[in-house]
Amino acid sequence: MTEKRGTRTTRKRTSQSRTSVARTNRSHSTDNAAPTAPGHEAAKHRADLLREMRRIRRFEERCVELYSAAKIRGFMHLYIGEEAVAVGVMRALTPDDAVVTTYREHGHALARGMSEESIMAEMYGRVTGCSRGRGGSMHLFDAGLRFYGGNAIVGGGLPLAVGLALADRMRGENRVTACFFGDGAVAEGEFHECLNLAALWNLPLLFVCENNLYAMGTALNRAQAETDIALRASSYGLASWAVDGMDVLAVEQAAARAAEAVRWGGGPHFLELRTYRYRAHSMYDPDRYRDKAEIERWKAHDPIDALAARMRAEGQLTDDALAAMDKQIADEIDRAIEAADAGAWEPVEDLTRFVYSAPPTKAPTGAMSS
Amino acid sequence: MTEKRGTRTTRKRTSQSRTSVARTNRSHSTDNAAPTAPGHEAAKHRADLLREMRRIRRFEERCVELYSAAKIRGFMHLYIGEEAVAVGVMRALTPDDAVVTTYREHGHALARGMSEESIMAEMYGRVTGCSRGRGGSMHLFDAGLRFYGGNAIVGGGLPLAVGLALADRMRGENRVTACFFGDGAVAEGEFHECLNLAALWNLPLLFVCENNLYAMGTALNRAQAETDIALRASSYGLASWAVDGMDVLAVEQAAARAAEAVRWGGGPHFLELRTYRYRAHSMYDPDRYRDKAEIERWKAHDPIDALAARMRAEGQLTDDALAAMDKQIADEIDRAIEAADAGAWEPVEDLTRFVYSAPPTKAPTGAMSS
Amino acid sequence: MTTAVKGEQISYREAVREAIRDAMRRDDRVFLMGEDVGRYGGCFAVSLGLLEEFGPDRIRDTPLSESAFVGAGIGAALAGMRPIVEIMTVNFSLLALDQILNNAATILHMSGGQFNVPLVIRMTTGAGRQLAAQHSHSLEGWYAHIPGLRILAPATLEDARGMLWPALEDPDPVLIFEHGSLYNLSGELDSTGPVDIDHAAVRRPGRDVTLLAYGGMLHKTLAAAEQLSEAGVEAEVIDLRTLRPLDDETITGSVRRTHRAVVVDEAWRSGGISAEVSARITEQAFYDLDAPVERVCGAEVPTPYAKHLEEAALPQPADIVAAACRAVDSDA
Amino acid sequence: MTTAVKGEQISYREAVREAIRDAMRRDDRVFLMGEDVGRYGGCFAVSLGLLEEFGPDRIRDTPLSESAFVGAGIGAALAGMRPIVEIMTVNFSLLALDQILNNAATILHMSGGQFNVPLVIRMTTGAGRQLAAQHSHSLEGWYAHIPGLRILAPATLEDARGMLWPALEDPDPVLIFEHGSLYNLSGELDSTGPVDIDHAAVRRPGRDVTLLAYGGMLHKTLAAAEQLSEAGVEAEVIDLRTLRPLDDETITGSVRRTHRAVVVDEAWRSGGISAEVSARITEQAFYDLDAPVERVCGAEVPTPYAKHLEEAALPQPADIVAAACRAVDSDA
Ligand SMILES: Cc1ncc(C[n+]2csc(CCOP(=O)(O)OP(=O)(O)O)c2C)c(N)n1
Ligand SMILES: Cc1ncc(C[n+]2csc(CCOP(=O)(O)OP(=O)(O)O)c2C)c(N)n1
Ligand SMILES: [Mg+2]
Ligand SMILES: [Mg+2]
Repeated sequence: MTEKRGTRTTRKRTSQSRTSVARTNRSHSTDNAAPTAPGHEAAKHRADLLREMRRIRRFEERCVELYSAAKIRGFMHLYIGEEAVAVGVMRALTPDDAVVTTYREHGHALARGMSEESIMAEMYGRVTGCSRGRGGSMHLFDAGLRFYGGNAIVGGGLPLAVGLALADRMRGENRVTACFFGDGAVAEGEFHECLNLAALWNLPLLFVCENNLYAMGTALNRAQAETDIALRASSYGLASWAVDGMDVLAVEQAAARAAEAVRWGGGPHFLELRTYRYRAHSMYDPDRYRDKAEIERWKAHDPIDALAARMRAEGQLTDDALAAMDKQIADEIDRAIEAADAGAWEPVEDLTRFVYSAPPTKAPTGAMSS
Repeated sequence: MTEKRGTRTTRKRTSQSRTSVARTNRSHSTDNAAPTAPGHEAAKHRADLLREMRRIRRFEERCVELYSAAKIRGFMHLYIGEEAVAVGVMRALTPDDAVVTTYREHGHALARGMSEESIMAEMYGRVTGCSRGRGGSMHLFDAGLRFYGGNAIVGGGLPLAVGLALADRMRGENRVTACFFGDGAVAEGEFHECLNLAALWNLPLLFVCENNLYAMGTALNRAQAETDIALRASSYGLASWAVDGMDVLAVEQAAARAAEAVRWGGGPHFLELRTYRYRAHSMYDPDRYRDKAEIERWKAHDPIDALAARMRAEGQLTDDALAAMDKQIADEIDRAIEAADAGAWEPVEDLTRFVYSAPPTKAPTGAMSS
Repeated sequence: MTTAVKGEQISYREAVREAIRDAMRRDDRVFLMGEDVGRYGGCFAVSLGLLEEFGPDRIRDTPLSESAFVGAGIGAALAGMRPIVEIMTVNFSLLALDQILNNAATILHMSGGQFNVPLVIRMTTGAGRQLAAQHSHSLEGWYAHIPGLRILAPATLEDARGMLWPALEDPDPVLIFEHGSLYNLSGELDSTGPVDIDHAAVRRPGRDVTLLAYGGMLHKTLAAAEQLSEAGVEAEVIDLRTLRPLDDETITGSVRRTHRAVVVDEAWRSGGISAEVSARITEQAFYDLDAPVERVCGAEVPTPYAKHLEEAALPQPADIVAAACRAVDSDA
Repeated sequence: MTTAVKGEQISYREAVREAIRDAMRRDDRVFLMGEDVGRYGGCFAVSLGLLEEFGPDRIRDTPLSESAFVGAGIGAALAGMRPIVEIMTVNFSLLALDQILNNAATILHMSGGQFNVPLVIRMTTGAGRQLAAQHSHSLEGWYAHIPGLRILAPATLEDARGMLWPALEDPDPVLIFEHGSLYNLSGELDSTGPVDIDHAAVRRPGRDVTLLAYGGMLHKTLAAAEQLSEAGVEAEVIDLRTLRPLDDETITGSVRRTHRAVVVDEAWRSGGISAEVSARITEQAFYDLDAPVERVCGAEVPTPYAKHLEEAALPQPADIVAAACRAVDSDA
């Protein structure tokens, strides 16, 4: 329960590390990215990563169709293009660790191990959904997986993550809380307050900033005077790196190192994952604020294609294996959709259930008509 | 009305500058601090600074007595020990510039040129007070001097200052907005949001952080993971220095340089003034959280004594001159107290005056009893 | 000078846009500031095209820093500008509430009348689009609690078009709440001129019961009034329009005639503005009432995502009809 | 286990401190976190001495970061701790309101019942000490609007001592509002045990009129009742105690007997919790009322510093007496 700050690592980013991770320097080798496992195991490991990313992508592609078919409603934010981040980071976590995230969290939920069924049913608004239909796309929760939800207030999840980590710190648990948020959140006051608190209290917290260069239609350089987010984060006195978020192996490696440091008393760590969303901000967004060519440039570095190409080059992936993988994914998703379609609705009488843990002793709404 | 960020100076603090201003290095010469004015004029200039600081100190010493006599009530926060900051910074401003400050603002108000009468009457709650008795010690305002008030929400003044500076920027006015706040405010989210906005929009804003090492009873190193505030500020992409806040000439020089840069398009500048409050946080504070020896150590570097000693050493101050100065100050304050005591009260019927600029077309409180 | 012509088909969204455009053309102290008002064209496309006309200085995109940019609006207003600050939705306005309450609403009085804050803040409010618990609040009642503010809730095209200018002319801070479900409302604009922002409006005259609503609820209430009419009950529908200061005369005047009142509010019932309206009616027209004032409000639950649950959580015309019938039947 | 003994003289401040101490000793998941709770001893000296007993981990000083440390309390509660978060005063709580509304109050429902938030937040509220406009708010009515929260307002020594433990046992977030003028209240403690946090309490029985108050206003209301008694009017005084959920039965039960009600609230009148209490009484006991429900509230003005103005802005016993007399006299 004591807080020794002496153990805190202080690997601040230097201008050296700043350029070494720049997107232009993509040839930088990440062969040592996977937990060192030679031959067959390394191949299997990569296949797992590939499968996870393809599953997330395919799941969301189906979500788009289902949104058009009005099966899914409300706000829906797609992760397409950013899959390497969720997949790479989640690999670094154990089941005991905690996750806090945003409204753009399908990928995180899937990569954390939530079932396609529970997520799809949630987006269908069914009682069989992970949040009994109350949350929808933006509010996926799973207590069993310590998945503390999608939060739809930008920056709103960070204080929760500080508190989860604080509880672990006070109890002496060697657990990590991973907190995902976007580049847009960096401008919010809560970002500042939380980075300081985490560093001041040396909390076991992994900040995961998904820098996809836009907050809705606002480009990072029109939101931040200093656009190097990892550098900014380091000014709070915590360890911070920028990582190529389009390279799942690089993400995995960085996350594994950071998570282990966090777990064993190294204090909070900050990862800036440089990535890109291919789709509009949400299904409501006409995407008028950026160049189509820019999107294409990023697609050329697609994390899924990149990994697949590398595996092929190294003889770790065949067309057949890929087809089989995709078939299996398609089947899983089909089953999830079927189950969602068949899912029951929460009875309307249960509307006010879960406003309080127990039925309140007196109905707070209890105006009787005379 | 255009915003060219190219003109922004980017003199960030280096570790070099960090130590050069450290309190231990007090022998550092500040002879060039006063606007270069040889001989007689330099002496007169210093005498003015001395007089201002003594006036502020004496004014507040009388306030303590008046508080004990229950003439002044509510929260009252003393500036004693920090006088060099207000006096030095205000010298850098012109009448057209704007000032935003906190609840600890007697010194700022006096140094800005508000009369002792209007301040004292305000603390007495009289209609003759600057805020007609509605504000008290924490809320001194003066439209004529563009003194936008003491704000009692920590961090709450910063956004106002951003807006005042934005208006000047949009109109192309070469005016400075000086915004005073304490080290405690650095932890608030608004600090972060405002520094970024100011830097992003290249606003003519002078941030003046009065680092007196405590926020109420919380020492800076128990509030901030990184205690070098000026360094933290520089991470937002604005020019930032730490200055010895106990040396009025150093403050004046730094403020003059920063203010001129701000005024002529150099973008926001940040000054951290390292200072100390001798008294408790407020009249309610039993001051249990710090060592009396620490207070004494700081008193040994008293800004008033230091300047006086220097002036004496250089033959610029005699005992007689000092006595005359003090006599004049005492008389002024006596007159202010007398006037406050004689001041009228706002009639109770005018309680709701100024809730709206004009009497609202319908009384918002207009419940009639039947 | 205005581009929208009387009689043309126009949407609520366009009406707000025209109001902004018009104000920006008339007064160069006016500017629009908020998240994604520029390049994106406004979260609800309200400001689409304005960046092209007025440039990035006056159609000013901000980072996600609600407290700072709302406070900056206050500061700019103090300096004599006429900012229109857009907070994307009321849900995020909590992050700026300290600035609104402790600065915008307070400085005039606290400074003894020296500094006024001619600021307009616009924001979207309300539920009904399956946006779930964190994006469906109706918190305008909280703002209506704050002395020093004026609170407007345009429910019609004319008000969407006409409230902004008088709000900008007001020397004190004005908050305008636009219900998210109204942006697609469209029809002919009766007038492009400024409207009165002091009074409630009778949107449908009637004699049997007074239904009081505002914003998004007005249209459900009018629908309920139609249904009631078919059942032989003639409801008078009052659009509150200005939530602070409330127009006691119009409200009480109507209830004095109908002797019954139903307050409709999408917000949670307990402590909502519906309570204030109800309390005032009782205070001012107790002896004229033939039945207790009814309230039809949102269920006291974080708004759920699922459509059937959300619908159950929000006041529906049937609920209004039922309440009106209770009021009428209770004729003892 | 408790250190305060029944019958001893104790102040409200000490009663709160003993409640914290007791809870900290009983349950090691409990900790206190907030600005200056440790080294300083608490802004109002409530937690004086606790740092020495429990150490800096469990009496945890925070930087000035209201949103972060309140949110951290929510997170720690989610993780199974039992945090007591102190927000120095209600005035600063606005900076954390987003966390309280959008997280603490919402996560249980939004997660379909998976995550509850066993958090207690304490804060000082109210005016009366010449602290001026930014330090004198009474905003507990806003919090009482939020489904998912329980809102308590201890006005007596027993409640100051006894409400904390049941609040900590509540699986959901509980906010406790301590009126700043009460800390020096002192007397004998009737009991050191936990108290009921579901019901209002009749603090003075009476038959002619029901006066409803809570927190700092209770004592002014009791004083008014004494004056009324001298004038031959026997007022029943109800201490609301729990502002959410309101105890309709006790409230309505009393009004059914007295036929008249006066709601007393320090907060601004429009949209205050007084409106909710008034509306509910009308809804539930309309036919029992002999007079309209009266409200005695704070003037709708940012609280001024000057003593005479502040006094004029706040409800005083004379105002309560006058309202009660109006209610009694209006016996038509
Ligand atoms: C406090 C707050 N302000 C505004 C919004 C509206 N909003 C939702 S997402 C978003 C952009 C966030 O961008 P970023 O953090 O980069 O995440 P991304 O969507 O790119 O993943 C905005 C402005 C919000 N949800 N919360
Ligand atoms: C938002 C907010 N939180 C808490 C307080 C209570 N408070 C008043 S002054 C203060 C300390 C501020 O310290 P600092 O900024 O260093 O200024 P100083 O008093 O040292 O001049 C605190 C905690 C407040 N006024 N506002
Ligand atoms: Mg982004
Ligand atoms: Mg300080």
